[in-house]
Amino acid sequence: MTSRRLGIDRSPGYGVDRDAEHSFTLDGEAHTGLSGDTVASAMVAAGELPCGPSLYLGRARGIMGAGVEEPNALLHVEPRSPGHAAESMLPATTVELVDGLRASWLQGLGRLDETPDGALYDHTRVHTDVLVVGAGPAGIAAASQAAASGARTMLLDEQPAPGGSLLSSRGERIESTDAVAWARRTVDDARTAAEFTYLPRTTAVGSYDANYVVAVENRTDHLPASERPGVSRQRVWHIRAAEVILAAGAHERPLMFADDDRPGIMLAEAVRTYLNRYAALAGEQIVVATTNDSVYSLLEDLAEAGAPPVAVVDSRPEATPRAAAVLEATGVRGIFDAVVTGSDGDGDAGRLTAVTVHRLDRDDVPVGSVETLSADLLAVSGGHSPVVHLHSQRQGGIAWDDVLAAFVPSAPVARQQTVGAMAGTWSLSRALRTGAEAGRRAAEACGFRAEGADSPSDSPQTRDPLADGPRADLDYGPVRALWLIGAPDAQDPAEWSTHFVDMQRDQTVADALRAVGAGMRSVEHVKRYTSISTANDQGRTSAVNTVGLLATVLGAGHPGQVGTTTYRAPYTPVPFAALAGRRRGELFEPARITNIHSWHADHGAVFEDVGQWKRPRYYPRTGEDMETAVLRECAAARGSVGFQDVSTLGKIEIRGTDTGRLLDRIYTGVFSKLRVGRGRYGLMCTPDGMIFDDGVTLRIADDRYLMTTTTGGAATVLDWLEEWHQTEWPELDVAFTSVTEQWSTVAVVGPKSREVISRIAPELDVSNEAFGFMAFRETTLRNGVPARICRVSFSGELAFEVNVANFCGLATWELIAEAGAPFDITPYGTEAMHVLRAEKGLIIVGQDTDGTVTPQDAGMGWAVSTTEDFIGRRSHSRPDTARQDRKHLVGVLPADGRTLLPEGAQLVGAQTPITPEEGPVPMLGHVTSSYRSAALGRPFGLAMVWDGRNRIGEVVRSPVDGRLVDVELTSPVHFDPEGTRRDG
Amino acid sequence: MTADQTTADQASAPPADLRRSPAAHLTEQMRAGDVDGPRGVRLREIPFAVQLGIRAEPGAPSGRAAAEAWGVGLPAGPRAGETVTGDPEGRHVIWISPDEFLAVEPSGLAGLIDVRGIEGALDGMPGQIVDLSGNRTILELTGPSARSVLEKGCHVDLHPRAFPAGAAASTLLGPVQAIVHRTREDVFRILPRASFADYTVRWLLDGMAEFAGEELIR
Amino acid sequence: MAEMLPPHPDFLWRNPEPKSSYDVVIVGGGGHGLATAYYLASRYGITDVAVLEKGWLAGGNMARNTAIIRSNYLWDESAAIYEKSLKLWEELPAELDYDFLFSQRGVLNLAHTLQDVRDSRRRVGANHLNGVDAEFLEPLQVREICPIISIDDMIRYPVMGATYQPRAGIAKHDHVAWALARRCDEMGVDIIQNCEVTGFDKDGDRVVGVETARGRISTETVGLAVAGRSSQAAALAGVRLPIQSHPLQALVSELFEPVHPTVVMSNHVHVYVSQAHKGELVMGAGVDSYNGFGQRGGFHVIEDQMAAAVELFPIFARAHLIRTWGGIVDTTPDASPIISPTEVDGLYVNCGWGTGGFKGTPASGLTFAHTIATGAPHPLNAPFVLERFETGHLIDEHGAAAVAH
Amino acid sequence: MLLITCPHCGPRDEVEFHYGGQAHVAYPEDPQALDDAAWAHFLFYRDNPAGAFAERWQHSAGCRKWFDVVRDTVTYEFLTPEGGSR
Repeated sequence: MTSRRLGIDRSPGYGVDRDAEHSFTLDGEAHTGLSGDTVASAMVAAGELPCGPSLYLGRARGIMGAGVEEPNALLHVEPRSPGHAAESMLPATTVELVDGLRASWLQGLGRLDETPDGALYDHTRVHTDVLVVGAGPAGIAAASQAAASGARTMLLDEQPAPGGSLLSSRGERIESTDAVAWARRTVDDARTAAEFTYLPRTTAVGSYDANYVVAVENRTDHLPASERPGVSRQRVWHIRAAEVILAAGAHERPLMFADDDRPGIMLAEAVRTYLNRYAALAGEQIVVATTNDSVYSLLEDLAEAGAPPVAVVDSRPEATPRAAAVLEATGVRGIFDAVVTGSDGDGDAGRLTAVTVHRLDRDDVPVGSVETLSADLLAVSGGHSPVVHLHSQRQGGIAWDDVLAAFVPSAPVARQQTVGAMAGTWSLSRALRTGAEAGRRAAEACGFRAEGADSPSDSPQTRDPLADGPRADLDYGPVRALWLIGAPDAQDPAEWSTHFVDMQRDQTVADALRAVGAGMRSVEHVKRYTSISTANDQGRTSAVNTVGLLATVLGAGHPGQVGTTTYRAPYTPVPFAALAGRRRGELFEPARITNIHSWHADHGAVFEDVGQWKRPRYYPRTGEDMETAVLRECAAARGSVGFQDVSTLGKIEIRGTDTGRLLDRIYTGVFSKLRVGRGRYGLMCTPDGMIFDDGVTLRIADDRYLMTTTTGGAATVLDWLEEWHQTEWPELDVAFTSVTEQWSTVAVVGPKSREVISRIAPELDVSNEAFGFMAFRETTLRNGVPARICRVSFSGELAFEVNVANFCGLATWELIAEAGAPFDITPYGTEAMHVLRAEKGLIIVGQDTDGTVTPQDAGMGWAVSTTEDFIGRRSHSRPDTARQDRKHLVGVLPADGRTLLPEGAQLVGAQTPITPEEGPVPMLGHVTSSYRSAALGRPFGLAMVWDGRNRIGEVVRSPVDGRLVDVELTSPVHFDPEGTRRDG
Repeated sequence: MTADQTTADQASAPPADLRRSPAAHLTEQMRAGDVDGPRGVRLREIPFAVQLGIRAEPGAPSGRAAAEAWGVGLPAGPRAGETVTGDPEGRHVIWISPDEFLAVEPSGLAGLIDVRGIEGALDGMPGQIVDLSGNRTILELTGPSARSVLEKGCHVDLHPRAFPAGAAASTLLGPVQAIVHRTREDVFRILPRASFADYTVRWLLDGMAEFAGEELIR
Repeated sequence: MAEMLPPHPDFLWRNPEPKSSYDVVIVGGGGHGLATAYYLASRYGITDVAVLEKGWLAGGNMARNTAIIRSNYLWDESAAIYEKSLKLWEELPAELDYDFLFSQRGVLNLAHTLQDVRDSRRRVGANHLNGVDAEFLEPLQVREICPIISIDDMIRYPVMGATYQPRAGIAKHDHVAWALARRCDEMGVDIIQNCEVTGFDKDGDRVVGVETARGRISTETVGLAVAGRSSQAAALAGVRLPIQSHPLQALVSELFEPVHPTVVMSNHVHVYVSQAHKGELVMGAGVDSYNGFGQRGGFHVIEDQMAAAVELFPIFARAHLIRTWGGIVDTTPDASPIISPTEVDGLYVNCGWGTGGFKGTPASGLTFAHTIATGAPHPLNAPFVLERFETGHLIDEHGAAAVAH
Repeated sequence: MLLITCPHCGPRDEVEFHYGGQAHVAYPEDPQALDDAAWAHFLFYRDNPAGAFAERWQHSAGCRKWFDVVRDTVTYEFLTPEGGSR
């Protein structure tokens, strides 16, 4: 195909570097383009408009737009740098050409690459005084004013260079210079201001409460492939702006007529963009069809490029002054009161060869004889739709402006302004003026005064377009919108099955009418019935056209009475990976580690996630599986001595004269009477009466307690204390400080633990008489480290907890390991800890309880005060909660002495037939904890069972791996029920 | 002897060679991640700073007593434009809430500070002074690109107009709660809790990596 | 070439003017309101029914959900009603003669921690005994069902297993509503859109009529099924409900060739995802924290679930988010619905389905219709009446660590 | 991402806060004196207006203080942006 690339004499080619050629392949065929091209513009320049066929109907389609509005030309793009994944689906009009690019056309369905995406993505969070979205003339004028005032100003634009619509123009002049040069210069000047940031290739995709705007910047895809360590490919900007100015422009609407989807039918503004920005002539025999004056600039440009159109088909009854002047100057034939009603094409690609033209009667019905015009390109303009997305996402009002034939912003968003084409201002001079005013106003609102702005700007916000007097400044002239263009051979729009409304979804006027015929009146229903406007082009070319045709069909006065569907973020598609940002792999979420972590890792620990913490689960020796390792660890703790890193337990220091009183309300038990120097176990309930945390609290001094919480509950409990204190009982003298991480804590457990402690704490009298159960002591360890040692036990064994300053944790652990070596001291993990406590019938909150368990249910009525009004107490006397036959914590023993019941296994009565196919099988409860026990020599468990305490001794059954296992219900305390081991 | 009387020496210094700071295992990576030059940024840990948590209201006797014991007044708070008092290289106090402060001495002179004595300053008064020297560590991010690195996840506005040298805030850095303290124009201290230090260092190093290469021209 | 979805019927419903009185007025033209009217007409022979919708039919949560259907709930009461719902789903396409793309492609609920595994096994065991199909899968089995899921041990929260309900799946939500509406319309039910209820007329403790934007309608029986407006609508009758309304967001990608054969939900990392019939990935996460009626939430919630999605499904890295939206979910203290008589005679409420209302649509409609027709709850919704909040007999689905949605 | 003005720290992003639901719901003076219905109403029944709503937030990642605001639950606009400290 011959090149349609024009020389400098015929096109300014603002966006391309004619001296820098890139090679690329499309569907395996080699092509070339210029630096600055998109894949689409390179193909237009190559004279090849067809792209992949349509999604469902397989119709030939071509490039129709020049930007994010493109519905047809969708690409799969191979990785642009090593280690990247392929692009699933991108509009060819947005893919910047780089040398060596490989791409293929898609048929509406994307293709996900299984290769892991090694590209980097990141996020940034910034604050600004003024944010301007869109670097077209209005946006540049606004940003330049704001930046000059000293206000922190950001200017975002999706294109590689500033200028917006100016990049598509030709011969436009601003301040006596070429408009594109003006745009560059103005932005460059602003960039000399310290507080100005211009972000090209950055699309504002979402606008949220309090001027929080999310934008996506493409950082490297336009660069040659290269290793760029640490450099993100795309960056998501989170911008909090005091003032926002939206200058997002407008999109052109196509016309809907029979066979309106052929390759060669293109938006007029796109034709102009390819011509002036990319120096690419999209066709040679060009017909222009319009409802407004915007196309007359294209006519001029085409004429100047030496390619004047064959004709312009204009729906309006007669030439406007602008149209008349251009037609006269260019000699192009104008056909007024007329419309393109159909198209012809040929070849496999179906490229346009001709269009048919009819006159219109007063009711927009095509009449009279047909005229056929040969054409390889039809440039269409059905009007313009302001890009109101970001405004609308903030619930900013929009209204139909019948003069502009467009939905425009009608009600402002607080601290936001809309300017330029987005506000329905087609006129360049007015866009520049209103843009500059908006910039000044925004800066002033932030306390900055622009130089040369002698008086504060007046503060008109978004104007009411319907109340806006004479519209002499409208560059696009009057519009004769056409929503239903008759087909030559079918009177009934319900049969117009080649009038495509949504190209990407292959939906036509006939489809939309079918929805109406089915009873649908709401545009939301029609959208859902047809799927119009739901594709990745977000209905940019179809949404308003659908509203227009519905308004016509339903006899609504104008499209505003039908209304639009809701505009939803994102404005343009955003890759999942960009939104994930750096939250992948080890940065996905913090892994909290203790001071002793490295020792655990070095000693082969297998870790368990507990909340965000990494806790050793067990320490397998060579050849050991988990079961063997855990049995060994448990045996060590019961037979000699074991030690565990329990630094993750939550710890809260509480001080104040009312601490006891507060704790009496927070815990179900009484803590105000706890002796100084002692600790006590406590349960916390929600107001609903259910257990939500537990732990031992020490009384360090009269007015000072140290509370411990579960590992997962630490933050919640601190918040809980603060909430009750701050919001309910501020009169209490208490203060809380989290000291979870101030301390490293090591549990030393087992009959030999006293000897180990005596070796590491030589100054301490560790005898049972001097240092009883639930007591604690301050001392200095043998290595000089100060420590607090407590006698608490979560295993029934003689046990100590050694607390030292966090950063001495590892040294202390190693000291204990050394001191315990003669006793073969054994590190153990959470799994062994769980076994040891379960043997003693001690619960793990969150495992044996599930938010529906009261202290009484758990058999812990002993921990519940009968006098204090603790939180949750009232709930315990509700009818259902007070029942005596609720689920109770019991022990379970598989009768065969061998079967390990799965945790979570259900229990049913011994006589209950297991016939779920005949209806629900009544369940008695479930196994909450289950382990093999070295001490018991058999598997055992804990369970929550209806009326369990009154069933002890009963044998029930549990379905395990397809068979039924007899299970004896027992006391939850399986081991040493007399508590003989606690004191060694 | 009651526990009250034995309330510990735990805050006095343990033997130095037995201490291991929360980010010590990443020292090499931090060194390797340093970037010099006009886009430079460096990360190091300031280990073992003395840190005391103070719960007291500045205007109340307990607040005055705490300030006197520490030797630095309590900051009045963000509303008054004062979030740090004292010398960031010596004793200073960071505002956390109207009745919560973090007293810091970064030089690691733990042995020279009578932590126990300071803790006792509130005897007979409400409030709380707690040794928190192990609770958080201090990471110091320095250089012209330090702010950009932090902006990859910090929720407060780090522009000098909003957050000048001498300002501090409790906030989120990525998913991590941390105190951010700007001691000089391009020096930020980040105080995550000890267990988050490993993640925070990795997060910062990852954010610093791009500055070692050439700047992307926009 | 992609295959188009089956075409819709040529005719769906009339757009009648409201009559001056009806035997039963259902307030709310969403899925639950339509299902209630459908079962009132088809099972209880009550056809003099108006369904009043303040906006467009099925335009609330019915238009905004991720269309997941499953019944693998923990508690007996929940399993019973949701399993009934699933059985009704299995009948409805034929019964309604409308292919609303009910696809029993299975649902995986992932376990990422040991406690997740315990909870999963507990739920599977209970499901078996309750006659609900369910199994626990080890990670390798998870990957057999869904090959694109990462079971890499090195990710932050590796997949430790999953529950799998093969009969679970998805349906096309809008089409379900239209299928119900068409049948309702055929049976004589008046579906009246753009008809907001502005008040209730009471005679003592009895309801005798509703005031609407299109005039007063006499009726002695009113069923409220207005998710997202439950508190406000009930308040018009002087009834206070234990409901808090939150934004819930969802999103879709562009269309892709099929890659994801089932539905995957992960409560731990907060994401759930399926690939709908046309080819788009449909995803959701948890609710926004605050009370909100704005049908929108915070973008950080979307970003969080994107991070989770890419971690679990590396292949999604270069999928694109193309549309996000929000609904309003009415949550209850125990994360279970309320289908109940109220203190006002003749006024019934159906609300509080939280994030899980879509799957409950048929059983909700059936039991609510029963309650309205007979004045007393159906055995399936008897546990779900308002009294439970006084007795303490909650059906605490979050306490049970069951999976939301 | 709401922008919430902490009365102590100033405006901060929503993710730094923890939501606390309806404000001004006092814990009953004497819970034991309430009947089951009254207790149930304290436990489970809260206002849920579409519009102005007095609610609680805690600046959990900052000063950890609870405070009350009035926010419009439809527009999400804070009607008492300065908040009232408790």
